[in-house]
Amino acid sequence: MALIEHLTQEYLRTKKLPHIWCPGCGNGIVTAALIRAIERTGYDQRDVVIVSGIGCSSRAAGYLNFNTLHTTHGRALAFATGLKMARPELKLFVIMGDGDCSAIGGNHFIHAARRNIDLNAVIINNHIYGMTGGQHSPLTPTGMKATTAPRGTLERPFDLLVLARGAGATFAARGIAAQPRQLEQLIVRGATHKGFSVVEALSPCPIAYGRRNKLGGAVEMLRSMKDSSISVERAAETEDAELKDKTITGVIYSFDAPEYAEEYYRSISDNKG
Amino acid sequence: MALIEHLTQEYLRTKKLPHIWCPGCGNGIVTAALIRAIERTGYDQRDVVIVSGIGCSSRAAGYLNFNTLHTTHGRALAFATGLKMARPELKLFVIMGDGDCSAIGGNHFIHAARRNIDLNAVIINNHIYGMTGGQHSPLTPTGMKATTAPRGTLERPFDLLVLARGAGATFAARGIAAQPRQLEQLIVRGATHKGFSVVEALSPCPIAYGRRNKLGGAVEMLRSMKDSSISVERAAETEDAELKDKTITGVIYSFDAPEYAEEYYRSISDNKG
Amino acid sequence: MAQAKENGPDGDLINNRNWCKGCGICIAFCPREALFMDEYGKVVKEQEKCTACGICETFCPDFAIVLVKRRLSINAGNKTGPDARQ
Amino acid sequence: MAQAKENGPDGDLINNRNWCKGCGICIAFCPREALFMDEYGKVVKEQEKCTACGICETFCPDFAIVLVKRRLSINAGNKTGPDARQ
Amino acid sequence: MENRQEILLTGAGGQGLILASIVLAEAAVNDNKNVVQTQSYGPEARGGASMAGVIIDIDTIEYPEVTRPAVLLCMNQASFNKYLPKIEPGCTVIVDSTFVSGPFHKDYKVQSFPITRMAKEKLGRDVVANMLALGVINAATGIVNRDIFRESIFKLAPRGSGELNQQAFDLGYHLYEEGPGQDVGISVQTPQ
Amino acid sequence: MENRQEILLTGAGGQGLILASIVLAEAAVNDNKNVVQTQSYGPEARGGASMAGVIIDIDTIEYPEVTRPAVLLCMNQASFNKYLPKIEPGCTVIVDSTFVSGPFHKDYKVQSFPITRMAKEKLGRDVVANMLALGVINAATGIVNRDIFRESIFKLAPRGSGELNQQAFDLGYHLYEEGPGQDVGISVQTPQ
Amino acid sequence: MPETKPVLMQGNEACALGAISAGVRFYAGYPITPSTEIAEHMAEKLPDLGGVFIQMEDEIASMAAIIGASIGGMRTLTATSGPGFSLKQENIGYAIMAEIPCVVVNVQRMGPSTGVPTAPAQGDVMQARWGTHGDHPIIVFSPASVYETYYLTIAAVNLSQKLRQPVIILLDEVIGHMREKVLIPEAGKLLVEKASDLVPSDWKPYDEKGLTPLVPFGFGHYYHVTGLFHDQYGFPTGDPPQVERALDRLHHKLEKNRDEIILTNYIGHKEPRVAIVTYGCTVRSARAVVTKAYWQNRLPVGLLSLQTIWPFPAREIEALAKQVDVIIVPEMNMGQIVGEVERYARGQAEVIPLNRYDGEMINPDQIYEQMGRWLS
Amino acid sequence: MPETKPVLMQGNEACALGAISAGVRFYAGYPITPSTEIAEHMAEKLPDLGGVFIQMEDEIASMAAIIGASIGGMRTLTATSGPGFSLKQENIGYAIMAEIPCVVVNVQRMGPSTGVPTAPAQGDVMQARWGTHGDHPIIVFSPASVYETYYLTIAAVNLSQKLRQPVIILLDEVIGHMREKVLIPEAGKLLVEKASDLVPSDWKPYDEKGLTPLVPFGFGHYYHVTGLFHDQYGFPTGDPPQVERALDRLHHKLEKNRDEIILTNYIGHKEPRVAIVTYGCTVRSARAVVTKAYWQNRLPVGLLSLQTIWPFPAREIEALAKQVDVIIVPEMNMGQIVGEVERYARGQAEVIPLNRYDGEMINPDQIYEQMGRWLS
Ligand SMILES: Cc1ncc(C[n+]2csc(CCOP(=O)(O)OP(=O)(O)O)c2C)c(N)n1
Ligand SMILES: Cc1ncc(C[n+]2csc(CCOP(=O)(O)OP(=O)(O)O)c2C)c(N)n1
Ligand code: SF4
Ligand code: SF4
Ligand code: SF4
Ligand code: SF4
Ligand code: SF4
Ligand code: SF4
Ligand SMILES: [Mg+2]
Ligand SMILES: [Mg+2]
Repeated sequence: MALIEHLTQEYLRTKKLPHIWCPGCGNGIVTAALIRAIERTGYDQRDVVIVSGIGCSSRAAGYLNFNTLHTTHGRALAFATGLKMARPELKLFVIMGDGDCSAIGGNHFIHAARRNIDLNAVIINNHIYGMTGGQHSPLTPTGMKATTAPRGTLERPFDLLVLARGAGATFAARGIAAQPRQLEQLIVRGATHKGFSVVEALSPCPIAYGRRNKLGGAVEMLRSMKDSSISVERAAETEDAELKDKTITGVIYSFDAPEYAEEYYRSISDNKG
Repeated sequence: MALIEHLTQEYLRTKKLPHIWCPGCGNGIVTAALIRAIERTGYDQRDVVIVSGIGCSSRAAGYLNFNTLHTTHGRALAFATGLKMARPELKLFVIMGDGDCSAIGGNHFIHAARRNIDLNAVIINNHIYGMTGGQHSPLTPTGMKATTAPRGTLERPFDLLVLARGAGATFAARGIAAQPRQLEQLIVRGATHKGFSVVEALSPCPIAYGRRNKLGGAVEMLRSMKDSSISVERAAETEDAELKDKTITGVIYSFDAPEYAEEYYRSISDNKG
Repeated sequence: MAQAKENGPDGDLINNRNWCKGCGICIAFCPREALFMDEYGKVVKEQEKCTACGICETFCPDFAIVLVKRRLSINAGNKTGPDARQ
Repeated sequence: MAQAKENGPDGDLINNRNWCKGCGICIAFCPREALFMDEYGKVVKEQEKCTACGICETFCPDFAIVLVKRRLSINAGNKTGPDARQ
Repeated sequence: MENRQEILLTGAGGQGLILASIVLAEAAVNDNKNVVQTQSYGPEARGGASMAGVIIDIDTIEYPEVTRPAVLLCMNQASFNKYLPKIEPGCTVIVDSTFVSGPFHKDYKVQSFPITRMAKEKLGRDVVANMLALGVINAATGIVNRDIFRESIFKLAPRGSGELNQQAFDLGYHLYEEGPGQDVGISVQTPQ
Repeated sequence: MENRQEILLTGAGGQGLILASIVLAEAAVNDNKNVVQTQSYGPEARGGASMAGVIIDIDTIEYPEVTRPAVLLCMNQASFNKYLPKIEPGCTVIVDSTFVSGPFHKDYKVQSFPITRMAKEKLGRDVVANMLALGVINAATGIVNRDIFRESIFKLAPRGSGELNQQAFDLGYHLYEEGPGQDVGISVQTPQ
Repeated sequence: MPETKPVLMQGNEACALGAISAGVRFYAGYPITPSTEIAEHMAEKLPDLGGVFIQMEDEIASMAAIIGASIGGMRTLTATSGPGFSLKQENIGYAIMAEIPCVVVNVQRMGPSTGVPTAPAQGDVMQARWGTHGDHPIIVFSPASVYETYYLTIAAVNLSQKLRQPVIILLDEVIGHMREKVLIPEAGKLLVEKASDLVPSDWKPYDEKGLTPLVPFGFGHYYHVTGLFHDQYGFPTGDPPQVERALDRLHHKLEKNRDEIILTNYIGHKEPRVAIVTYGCTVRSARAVVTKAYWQNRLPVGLLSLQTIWPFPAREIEALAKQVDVIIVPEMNMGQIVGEVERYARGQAEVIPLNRYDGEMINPDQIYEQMGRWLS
Repeated sequence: MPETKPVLMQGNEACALGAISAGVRFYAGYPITPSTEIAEHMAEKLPDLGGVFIQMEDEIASMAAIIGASIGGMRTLTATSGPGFSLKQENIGYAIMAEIPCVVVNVQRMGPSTGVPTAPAQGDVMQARWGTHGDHPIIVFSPASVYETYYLTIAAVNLSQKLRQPVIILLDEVIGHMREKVLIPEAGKLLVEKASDLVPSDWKPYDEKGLTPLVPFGFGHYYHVTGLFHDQYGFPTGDPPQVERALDRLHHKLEKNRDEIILTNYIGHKEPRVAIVTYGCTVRSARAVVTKAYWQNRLPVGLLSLQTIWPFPAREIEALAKQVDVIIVPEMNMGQIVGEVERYARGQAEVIPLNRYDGEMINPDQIYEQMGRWLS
């Protein structure tokens, strides 16, 4: 048993399980996909760092058996920027919730994108502030209910990947918890991209979001997530009208640009030489 | 003399002049364009509010004879959001420097854009932190020198209007201090646009930017600013290759979307009814 | 830690009952309808139906399901280094 | 406040010498080369050259130049209200 | 402090114990008593430990925390294990035999009822187990006037579920009256 | 405090007074003296009031602010108006007649030199007026060894401008030696 | 105001209702445990009252937004907890400097840092006084019950308006989340008076002569608001005498209104030998002890509870220290207010800290035990 | 270290050079007057030393970045002034909680709020102690000269490393911008030792037994770092005894190293009747007075200057209060440290605040006058 446990769950801090997430919470699905993705990159476990902010999703850091850094709300990317600049050889995955990343953390998000620093951001987007019990986030679709929007929120949401693009991000992908294999694949692609990469993972929060909005339980939420998604490849062949309410998954954009940490170290060795 | 003074400089707090800006600083040119623009909107002076952050440019608020609110560094749009929601009938112009708006204030900028709240942002972009003596800002072009980038900055700048677009802004224009009439015109268009409007005004800072980068004095800086700009209309008819190092001026995009304050007040009166 | 080890056609499926929260996701997404909930709200498997496709593993939000065979092949290397797994 | 009022063909040009910082921008952008710097580093105008085009006004960063005529026409209305102009 | 009565409701997050404590507190208010209701929980939204306390008194209630409960409700095994050692002799302990399987040490007067199972079997909804538990508690202690309690339940229940919740409450009375442990397989020890 | 000598350099932002004070302080250090250099300025990067103080002593310098300057330099009218009333009798006041036009009240020993004008006329660059002023000051007071001062100027001047700055310094000496006010049209009053 | 029948109410709800009763019609906030219910109640209630609820992108923006709305003439409130309170500090300083009324609620949780988000503590007491940079005056209330939360919130709003000064309510998690029976007047729909043009034309926003009401923007007074030191019209100045005057102005307005600001309450023996000084939920434990010790056993003990903790009730402590042998200061922290008590006791009485900082309330037994030592 | 010939150096530069001498190779910051020169020196020097200079998007990010870099094993520093210091507070609390070494410089300017950016003040003394939420320990140095700035920065870096505790340097604008002649050892290229794999395998990041060095990420110790209360492995806990133990741990490490942390300096009469207690640039004015009064006139006066202001030198003040009649506490604020002096004087000596808060230094005459009153 010990052998099997070791081999299968080497990257989990098994003594910390079961985790604190609610039954059916998508955080675990995304976290599992992240583990498989890291495994597939072949990175040395010692070099892998998980940085996270504050939120249900950010608790993932505590369960992952790497160097793990659970920071303050919204600031994960700023901590990660410091660490990456200090130790460019480390591989940083930055887990954030939608609120953590795009509300309080919005500034660090756009600046990480602008610098194109080699951090792998994985945003678990459950469209809500889960940990504090269901307030609307900047990614809550207009009209949806939340404890602080009892009549439905009037705010327009960000499209996170469009925002990232506007800020200069060079890689962005969207996956869904209902397609864990594809998600894993997208995280691998983000990780191997040089520069700042953004993987948005849509994830069900049956407790703080699903229930209030009568979206059913975790299974229903996953099913409808799957039904309303379409891959970027298939979307390219589909009429715009049909795409209206669809979530497009896959690599949304990817291109090359100078990576900040590398540029920095190159510049200082140039100076010296 | 009194009559003439009154008529001509009604919108200036003449007793506060001369202002603190350096000789040749573009802030005064942009501020003058703003005054003319406000005049042209026909707004009642009482309804006009100038909100600003902290920086050389933000000192404009102190010279303008309206309701003026000089806030904390980077937070002008957040103050303005509160004020606009409290008093939607007021007309708010929010003056920010490039650092104020896009460095420390980046988060409020993207959220104001997302909400599409009816604020008129006027960003005086001198590509530098002027007030603190010339550190690079997120809008300093790569390679340019600053006191904190003595060998030239390695960072990639934002394109402020692309960032705004990514965040959901519905109106954006770019003008230059070297074309004050066009700038005035763009501010008028921004002001009459319903929703969040962004007018980026490129402006020379001969002291903290020009000198260190050997760009000449104010006159040279204005001249080269003019030479390297092209209007959006003309740009449409020009080859991409030629546009490479050009600054495109004019209204870059403009479209309609629900405005937040209006939506809010409509929704609460709906509730009541 | 109580673990139920069951044999399927292509590999073992370890279902950690202590971690399972009974959300039912694996049951819903198993293409073979090989899984069901027992009286304690924990998942069990009907062995003969399982094709070891691994879908349940990827879907379980609680790390409660692990397909042994697949992982064995991946983790063939010999990893060392201090391991403060807590 | 010392103000030099000069007459041009199409309107008065008020040059507030106390505010002028001698940056030279107006001189450089005047299409008629009608402006020049005096020995005190302040701008003065050669009247006959000026067409009252107003460019200098829009370019002056120090609010030191005002074309009277244009403004008079715009500000025809009778504005009231407390005015704490400081 | 003689009139002070403390009730501690414990179990897992999601079992509705906090709501139950609020309903109990509301009922006490409506019954013209002073009341303080408190709760404590961990970072989990669901599944973690959940604990709620209600203090009812005719006098002013100063210290708001439960220290010497007159009634302890345990709706799951973890809470049973945790809180049983903390109570003092004389405390009425009510456990949900659906989830709690002992050990029932004879020093404690433990009364076991299949609370959640009955809610599910008899009313088709295990979510009303919390109201059923309140029925058992009030039957056992008579802290609040039964009718006032029923009204308070109706008032606080989510729209449309008032009657169902009242039924659950009544079922609690019924269970209590049938006597503890009668329909469960495990032995109940009520030391003298 | 007998050895303490305080020099106050005042004028407009952008006239290079702070740099001048640093050069003076550096020269004093190289001349083996203790020194403290301070400055104060408003929010303006240019054009506002600028003030720099240098204190030179053989002993330890405790209080770092200038209170009783031995030398006051005024490079513009505003600073002349502001600081003249604050000084004590016996202070050497040096003004740049290019920008300062009095009034030269007889209670103060004011010496006026066309500092900026000479820098422009003789050296073609008004930016070196500050070094020229240092030359005048050092000629008037002999605070620092002249050669050491010249070296310090070379060291601190922006690359390629060392010699020009030294020339300005020397021109200051020259001006001082020619006597105050000789080549300016305005009257200079040097009360006894 | 007519009293309604008794209701069961949570502390956080009482805060929200108190604010509404006092005319607050603008709430901007960012959720954080254990304060979130205040926002949620506001989100529920304000729209129907024609008020504004807005959830901002973070706590910094929330603080900025309420200041902006206050300048627009609304009565405003925001609520947060430790981490958010730290973030708000810069803009709290702005409101103090610019004299903009507003109320900031900090429902304290166990810190430092993320700490234990659901556990109670009284660890932000000194931060509430000194959290923003520079010398600044502050008013801080600390309610001991759901009802006190209600009326101190009303007091906070009104004081804030009167003094043009931000007021902070330091709520304990225990009080914020506790439900109690309270008698609360029906939320009267107080109309916020909109300022009019009828302000005297010589009105100056920071009149040298003393406090003037804030005239909202939009009424033709084109004054300037800034966080820089400013003159009586609001325009920046760095002139030393003006700077000093401006800072004195900020502090004097609190000193002059000391009696209205400083609320304390003494119960117990007339000539106590041992006194307890405490605040917030710890008052509850202390009251349990003192009621028993004094009312039942006639022991020479007393309790001074502080509803206002800043400005610190220095005179009250000085007077108390002269009367008693010992002052016990129970706090759910490592000792914060005890420092002030020691300072103002000036060696006249022994000052004994009684601290608990494990995320649990101090219970009556702990206080009783400590008190007992000094009575025997 | 070999001494070089005397140089003229600015306080802010001395801070940057001190940091570099102490092995700081990572600077993240955001410009603000009057601290900016520190960043500018770092931007100039660090790249050539293989170090990292990064200008972040704001002060919050700057603080976060140095913490991240510290976890990567670098010695780090950031510098700011009041408004930025307020913004950094949340993350300063994080570094305290997670025990991450780093040095934060606050070059104080006149506040509150934007205040007078170019004017000196000592208004952030209490904020430096209490600015972040929750109970927390802190170390704060206050240099009185350019040379002290240099060596206290070195001390700060080393103490911070040893105690895994953020250290704050409260620099006065006067000191930061002043240039003085100093004798400074040549900046030795201290190599930062990279931690290796050779850490004992039973290493725990927050060992119950006491301090352990921080092992940077990347060496196979898969520990967890969090701002939540945590056990000795760094994993979250809300268990009351563990919470208490964790908070005690944070405070005890400072108490145990008190002698190394608390730096004070006394000059003057052996049996003084009047003592001055002060810190930062005000020491300079006081020293001018005391040197004259004692060395020249043999008056019974003394000066206790505090290089360390937090943890407060309580014992030193207690001892002093027993000796003297009067303690004068000059400060460039409305009275901050004077409160602590009063507290620890315990009524044994009269404590007289001497405050100036108009953006100018307290001058020797002011102190002399006050002192004179108590000597006659
Ligand atoms: C500075 C600060 N503000 C607020 C909070 C409270 N808080 C904790 S998590 C969270 C939001 C969580 O939402 P999200 O980031 O979407 O993560 P989720 O829980 O949904 O995974 C908030 C507001 C905090 N911890 N710190
Ligand atoms: C919180 C805070 N951080 C930093 C500063 C210092 N500061 C004042 S203005 C400024 C930047 C100015 O640059 P920009 O916004 O581009 O305006 P400009 O002066 O160039 O017009 C900075 C960093 C401050 N006042 N407050
Ligand atoms: S509240 Fe939502 S996001 Fe948080 S653990 Fe529960 S289901 Fe997951
Ligand atoms: S520093 Fe630059 S931006 Fe600031 S006033 Fe001078 S020229 Fe203008
Ligand atoms: S491995 Fe595939 S077939 Fe087998 S139980 Fe899991 S999902 Fe069903
Ligand atoms: S998906 Fe996992 S947690 Fe859910 S029922 Fe299946 S095994 Fe249990
Ligand atoms: S108005 Fe036109 S022509 Fe006349 S001076 Fe000005 S720029 Fe020249
Ligand atoms: S542009 Fe204005 S400030 Fe510049 S020289 Fe002309 S009048 Fe003077
Ligand atoms: Mg979320
Ligand atoms: Mg700028």
